Amino acid sequence: MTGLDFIALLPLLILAAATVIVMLAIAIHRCHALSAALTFVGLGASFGSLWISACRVPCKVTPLLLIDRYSLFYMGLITVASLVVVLLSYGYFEKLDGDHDELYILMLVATLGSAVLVSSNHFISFFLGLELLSVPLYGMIAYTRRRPLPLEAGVKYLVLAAVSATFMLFGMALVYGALGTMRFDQMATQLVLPGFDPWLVIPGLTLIITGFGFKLALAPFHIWTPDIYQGAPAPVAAYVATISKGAMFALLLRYFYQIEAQGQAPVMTVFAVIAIVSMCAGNILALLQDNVKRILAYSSIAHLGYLVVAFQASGQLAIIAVGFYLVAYFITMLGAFGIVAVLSGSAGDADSLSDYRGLFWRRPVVASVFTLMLFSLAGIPVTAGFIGKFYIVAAGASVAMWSQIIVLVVTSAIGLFYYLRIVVAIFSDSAGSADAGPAIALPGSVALGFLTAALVFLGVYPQPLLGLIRSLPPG
Amino acid sequence: MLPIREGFIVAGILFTLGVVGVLVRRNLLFVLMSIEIMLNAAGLAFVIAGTRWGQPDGQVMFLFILAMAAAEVSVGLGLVLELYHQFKTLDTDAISRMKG
Amino acid sequence: MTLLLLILILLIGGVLAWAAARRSASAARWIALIAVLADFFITLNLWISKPAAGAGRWITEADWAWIPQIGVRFHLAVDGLSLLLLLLTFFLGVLSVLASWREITDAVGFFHLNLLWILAGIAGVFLAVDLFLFYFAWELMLVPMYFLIAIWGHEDRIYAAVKFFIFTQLSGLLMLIAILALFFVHHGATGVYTFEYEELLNTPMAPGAAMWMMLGFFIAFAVKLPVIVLHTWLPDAHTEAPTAGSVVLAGLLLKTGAYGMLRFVLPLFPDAAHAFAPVAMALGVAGILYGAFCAFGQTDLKRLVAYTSVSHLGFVLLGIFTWNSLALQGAVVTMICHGISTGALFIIAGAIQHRLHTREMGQMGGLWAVVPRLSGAALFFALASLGLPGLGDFVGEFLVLLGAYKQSILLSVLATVGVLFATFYALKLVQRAFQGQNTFNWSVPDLAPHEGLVMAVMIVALLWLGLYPRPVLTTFEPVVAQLEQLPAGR
Amino acid sequence: MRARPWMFTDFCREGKMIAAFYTASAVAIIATILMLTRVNAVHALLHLIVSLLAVAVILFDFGAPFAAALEVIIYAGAIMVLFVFVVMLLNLGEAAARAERALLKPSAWIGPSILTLILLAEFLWLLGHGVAPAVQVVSQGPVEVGMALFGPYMLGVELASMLLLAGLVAAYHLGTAKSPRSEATHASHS
Amino acid sequence: MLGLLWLVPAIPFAGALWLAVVGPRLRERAVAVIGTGSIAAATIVSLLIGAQFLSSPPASGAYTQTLWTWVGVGTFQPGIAFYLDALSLVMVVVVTFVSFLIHLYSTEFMHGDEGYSRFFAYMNLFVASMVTLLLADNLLLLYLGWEGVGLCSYLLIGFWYKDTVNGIAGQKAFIVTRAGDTAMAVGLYLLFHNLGTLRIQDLMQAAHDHWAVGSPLAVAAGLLLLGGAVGKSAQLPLQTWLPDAMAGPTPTSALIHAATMVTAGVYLIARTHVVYELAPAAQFAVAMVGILTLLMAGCSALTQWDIKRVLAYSTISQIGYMFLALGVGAWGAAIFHFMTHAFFKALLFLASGIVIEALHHEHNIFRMGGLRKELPVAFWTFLAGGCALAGLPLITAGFYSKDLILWSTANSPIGGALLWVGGLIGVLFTSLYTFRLIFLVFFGDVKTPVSHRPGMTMGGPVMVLAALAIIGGFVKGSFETLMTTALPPFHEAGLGVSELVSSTVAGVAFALGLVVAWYIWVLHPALADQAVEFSGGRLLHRFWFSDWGMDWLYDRLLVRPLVWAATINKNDVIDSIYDGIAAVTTTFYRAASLTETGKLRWHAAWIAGGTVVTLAIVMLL
Repeated sequence: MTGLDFIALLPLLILAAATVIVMLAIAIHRCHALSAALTFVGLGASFGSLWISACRVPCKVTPLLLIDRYSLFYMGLITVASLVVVLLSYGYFEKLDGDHDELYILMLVATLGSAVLVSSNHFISFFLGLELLSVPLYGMIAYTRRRPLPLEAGVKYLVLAAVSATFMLFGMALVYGALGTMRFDQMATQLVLPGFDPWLVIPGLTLIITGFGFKLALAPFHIWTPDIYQGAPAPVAAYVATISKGAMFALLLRYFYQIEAQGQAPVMTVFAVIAIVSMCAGNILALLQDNVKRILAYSSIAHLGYLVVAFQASGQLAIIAVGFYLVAYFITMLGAFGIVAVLSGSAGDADSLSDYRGLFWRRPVVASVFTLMLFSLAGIPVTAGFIGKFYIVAAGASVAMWSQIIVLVVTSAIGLFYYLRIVVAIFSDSAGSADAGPAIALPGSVALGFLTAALVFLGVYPQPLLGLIRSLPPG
Repeated sequence: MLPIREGFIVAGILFTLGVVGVLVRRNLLFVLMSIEIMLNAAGLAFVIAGTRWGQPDGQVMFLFILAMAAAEVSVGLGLVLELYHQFKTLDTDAISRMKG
Repeated sequence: MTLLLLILILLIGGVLAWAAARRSASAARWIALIAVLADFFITLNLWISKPAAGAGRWITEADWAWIPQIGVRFHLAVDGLSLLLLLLTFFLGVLSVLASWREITDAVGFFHLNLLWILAGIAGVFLAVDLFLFYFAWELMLVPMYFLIAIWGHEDRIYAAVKFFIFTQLSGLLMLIAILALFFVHHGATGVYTFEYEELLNTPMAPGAAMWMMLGFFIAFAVKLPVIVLHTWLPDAHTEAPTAGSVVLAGLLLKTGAYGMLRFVLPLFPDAAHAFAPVAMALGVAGILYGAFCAFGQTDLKRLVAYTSVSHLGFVLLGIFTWNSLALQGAVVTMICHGISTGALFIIAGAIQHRLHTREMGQMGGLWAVVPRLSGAALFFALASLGLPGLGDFVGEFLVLLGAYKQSILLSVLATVGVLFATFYALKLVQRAFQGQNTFNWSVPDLAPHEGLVMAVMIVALLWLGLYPRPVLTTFEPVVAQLEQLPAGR
Repeated sequence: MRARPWMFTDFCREGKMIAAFYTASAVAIIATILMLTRVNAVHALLHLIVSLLAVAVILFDFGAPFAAALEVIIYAGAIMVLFVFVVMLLNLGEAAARAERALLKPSAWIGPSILTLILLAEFLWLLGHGVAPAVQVVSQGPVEVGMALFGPYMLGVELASMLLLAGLVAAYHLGTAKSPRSEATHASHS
Repeated sequence: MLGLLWLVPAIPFAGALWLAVVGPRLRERAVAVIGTGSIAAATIVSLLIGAQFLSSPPASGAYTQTLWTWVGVGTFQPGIAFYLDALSLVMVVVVTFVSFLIHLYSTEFMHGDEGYSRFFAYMNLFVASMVTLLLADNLLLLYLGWEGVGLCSYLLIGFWYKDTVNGIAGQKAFIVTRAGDTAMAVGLYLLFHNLGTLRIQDLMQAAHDHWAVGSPLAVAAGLLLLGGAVGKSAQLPLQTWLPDAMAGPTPTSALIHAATMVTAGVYLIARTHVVYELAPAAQFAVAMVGILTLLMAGCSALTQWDIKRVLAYSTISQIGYMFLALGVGAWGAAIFHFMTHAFFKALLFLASGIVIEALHHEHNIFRMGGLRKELPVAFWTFLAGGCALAGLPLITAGFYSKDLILWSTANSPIGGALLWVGGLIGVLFTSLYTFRLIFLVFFGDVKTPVSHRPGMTMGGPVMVLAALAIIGGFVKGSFETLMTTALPPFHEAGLGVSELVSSTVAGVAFALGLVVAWYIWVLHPALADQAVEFSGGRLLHRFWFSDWGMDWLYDRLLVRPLVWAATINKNDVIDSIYDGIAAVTTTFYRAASLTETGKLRWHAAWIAGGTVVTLAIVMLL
């Protein structure tokens, strides 16, 4: 571990340091604002350090991690998302009583886990990253333990995450057994050796896909999603919906590009089936829902289905499409859950549709932000979602995957229906319930403001971000 | 000469037994125990793979799996306590309120 | 530069109107009116001082780089076709603002924001010459119209608004696939990533692929220009929309479909379109007959007028795919005159609903004695819609039928029978609503001065188009020449 | 690999080692099955410990003495003790056993067992048809594992520590019966 | 002076516009002055032009005046242009003069009606459209005038809109005429497509050059134009609308449904005579339409009890004569009969208007009687008109024009004995129903007292028309020479029946009709009822009364099924497709939401199941 490695690892080190500092602060004096501020500073520092380590990349840090522009980009994305979640959760938990400081430790560890995931190049770092992400999530989801729903969600997530992690481990064991190496790059060379008998590799890969499938809430493994998103507190749900999925997808993209999985026909058919089923399941399940959190859960399943469509299109365009779509998806999901968090009071989360009836006439700004987020989910212009969906279809069209694109188009039309149901509720003339609800805390409004600005800017002028993503070398 | 294939088969059987345990038992404790079995089976598979290639990596992975199992069980049992405290039962089906 | 100005004035005007509404509703209305009037006069002087159109395809254009990575440029341009439709857009825009002067009372600012942003979207569609920008404007146009229907609409406006949105959005996505397919085929052939209309024009492509891409575009425009089977969103949307919404919907949104066919379907895929022409023409005629037949069966006034649009746009579709100079000129004249006459009928229907609070013709009757000037205007526009010679619609329809006769005698005869069907619903409208006994003894005020002005302007416009349509025809001349040169054109 | 003194493990290298493998795996499987079907939590725990010990023997057979030792110490020792501790804490007596019996109707077994049987069948089929090299076992003692752990996988150990820290914090937050400042908000509101 | 030609349509159009916009605010007197004044001006201008045209006819026998090009697309360049030759001159002069008289009449007839200005606006618009139709240089402008008059007839029939029956009658008229116009429109397309132009003179020239005699295109064009003419002139297949059109005010019936509009069809066929000469089959069809219509209408007229419906059927019958003349190639004779018919039919309607006004809107002739002494003006003028209609030999104009037609029918190559005999039977029926009318209305005892005597403005025009009905016939000679400049002369061949013979036979038929009518309706009034009593008679009476059951047939065959189908399809059967799709999606949703049971084991089962499926895919592929 030379000096160069340390600089390359700077962001991760800062995150770990921040965790310890926050823990010490809590030990000394338990104050919600202090721990939130410290976390914010820690994440900010880590984000800042990205530029420092950027001039050292690409650099292989021990066989486990490979820090390069690709992983730094996603680390940056994850840290910014965590910053937003911290702001949202401060506003959200301030309204609740009970001790909230531990949440920030868990969140820092989870962000560290995601950072490790994104830059992993080895099964061990992959597994450790995944667990570093999952274990804190068990705690975060069941955080407001006094209420029954989060507890139930926490139990479910724990059991199912453990089960899927075990499936993945077993898959890894098989792949390791077959290839003799756990490093992604070496695996690639093994796979292309002539006369190589993929004895256990294919089933191993499939089991790993189950692990991915669970974490990304893709079709056959998606049943847990609505319960966890509804049960978990809104900021945590945002965290689960964005950062945990984003990190895993970045890893999926890097891993399957390194081992040229496109060549393995069976694996690709599995992805095709998963994509189609998750697009359909996601959109159809949300059709007549009237719990906003569950609608967002189902729509996130559908959106991951769109991402998998782009993932299957190999080549430069797929990388750009996935990269941009992830950014747009992050902004939109954080925004949507942010609105739910901001509107939730001490009584309970504002998740039933009736809470949003006539919202526009009570709080026009919040309502327009929420409408903008919903339109971005639906892929309407002026929002980043539109450019994202455009790129997804472009990626699909470039390799003529017509059947999946038609399914994408039809299911996104169904998707339109339930987004419009929420918009209709927002703009319906409410029966004069003029109470403006809890005033929005400053950090919450800052977060939402930043998200809306980013959404519209990327929607209208996506060129800078596209240039940045294009420069990331694939895998 | 060590039967690598048979080793994997044993690990596989233990793994599937763990899956049955998770699917059948409604008591959360038993579910956690089944998960332990599955983790153990995975660890075994890793060690066997490591032995096949004569590398210590398998055992390193086994060690990390142990660490993960420990962390996960601690949180799991914490949840079990909280669950029992609130619901007075450990039957997972009884506590599930969310559906649709 | 003026082209960008056109869109900016509307966007900023909308925001100002919303801001001003806090202080006084009428301020919002005046701002909206001034914004649209300004645009109207800019386009008018662009039309009058029309620089030599012969200097190439476009009269004026404005071009900036937008997303150079995939060859997307912010490229606005105007030729004969889009200039005429822009004029119609701003003309009907002014009239719709005037028509909803008294009708809209709650959230006036937000209403005018939406109205102006729809007009901006439509202007964007007519001006955009970069396929990405066109799709951008095409989707953008939807959102304010959705709000207009969903918030200020009538009884089951939600159903109508959602149906309208999904219909157009789904077909828009099909067009997106077609655009991308074309984009990649062009890249395959020339190795250049671009969405530029002129460069994409003559991309070599396999006939099968060309047909699929052409269908992708055609379906999107067929939903907007309601072709017979895809038309069911139209009656609901028009009936439930407020007056201004109905006018903009009927007058302009339907024309974006026809414009799309003339601008994209025909030139981009001439051979495929030529092969598809008979089917499209048959659909057009079916649309004429079925639209008229449904209109005849309606008892709701606005719904009847909505179905007439299906019938009239059937003529436009027939004209476009007949593909000779007569029919094309006829299609454009029909588009413009239909915009005016159906727009007027919707304003009248809105005025009646504003007074009687009902649209059911069964409850009207004998209104001629109560509101003679309104009834007179209604009679005039009903006659225009049934194609009375001397008024604009007749010129358009006659040219289309004359052109269609060259192509296929049977379709042309059937379409002429369609004109006869038009008489049924027009006379039923006049008879049920305005003549007969005043059984419900209505006593409501007649046309207000500003409504009278709107009616007078439209009557004069239709008479002028009916008796002296040459300025419109000469403006559209160069575009027809280009369309006729396409290999398949005859 | 440097030469090292003869060790007791070499003695087992011959045929007896394979017999030990088979018996240990049989014990492990039977213990697991018994564990699944037990109604009383403590009995199940004991069966689980037996199964873990059997797995330790298998590990030993596969030339991973360090892993076997860890299995016995940490897995069977620490984690299972934790389980027993929690079971005792919840004092699940006879009443719980009876309730458990009610939950465990035989019909509940059919669905999942069919599904898992298919999974097993697929797994065996996949394992079956590929060339499986029979390899001369080179036992990897604590020396090699230690060198690997603190050699290339140094970072892994650090991350594992963070993982345990997270587990600790989460367990602390969830486990404490009453946090000092949260008496007021009881579980009243759902 | 010819340059003022455009004023003839322009002044009435301006009058109509002015009355429509400002009219409601003006007093009745001002409206009357503007309404009638504009038509008077038009008449004066047309008379002056006529005089100059006759005194110094332009070289080519025609004068064209182009205002501006209306529609300019490639070779299709129709203009707003007027074409004046002998044919259109006669028609314009007659139309404007008769309109002027009727406007004068209606200033008093419509006195006190609340839609006074609206009435005159419509009447002025009608005259403007009719004159545009007559002077149109190309078929498109003719089509404009054509639809314009159809529109005005709709507006005026449904003038008293308060009573829905009038509205429905107006609708029926407009729809039936437009059905004819559809055929005519297709004819226009055919002509333009094949001959490249719509300008009438060039069209005729091109037809002559390109089409051989009897070419299918010519026949098709002829038949299509005949379809239009039949619709407008209420001939055989499309004549059901004219009797119902009597619901309009009487001056309207006089002007539109007697004198001018209904003869537009005759003008069209006369104007496009070249096409018919090239298509003998089409010309024969015209003749057949003529003969059949005149016989059928004659019979129906016999059974009517409403005074105006009798006159309506008589109009249909007389136009049948004109079609017959056109059919046999006697173009001049048809126009001459048009002129005389315009005079005496307008006279009959106006006189019956006086009678109706006098018996405060009584229409049933069986409840009238003995008005000879009560309304002398009405009686004498009505008698003059009746005799002209029936064809009193040597005195009335009707005799000359009808005799000319009969003679031509006999002597034309296309005609022949059968048509001639049919014509004669027609004359018999005509005099029969005319004198039935006169005897029932003016003879016998007074059934309803007279309440109102017509003033000078109603009496004057009636007397002028009576005079014209008498002396109109004497201009036959010079009229024929004038016509030859515009229309081809009549070619004599065939039967060789001399003029004297056919006129004497017509005279005998007239006298026979008079005597029989006198015998039945004056001597034995009860006889008519007995005739109806025996079984066949009642059926025949009902059959003829309902216009040979055509109305009933159309209603059952076309109107009712269409209305029924439209109401059935009110909410658009195609919409149910999309409701179906929505329902299917909702059922999918219901099925899918069952998978969300919320139970932990169920979730784990899906993960295990998912793995099983993916493994299966990998295994099988």
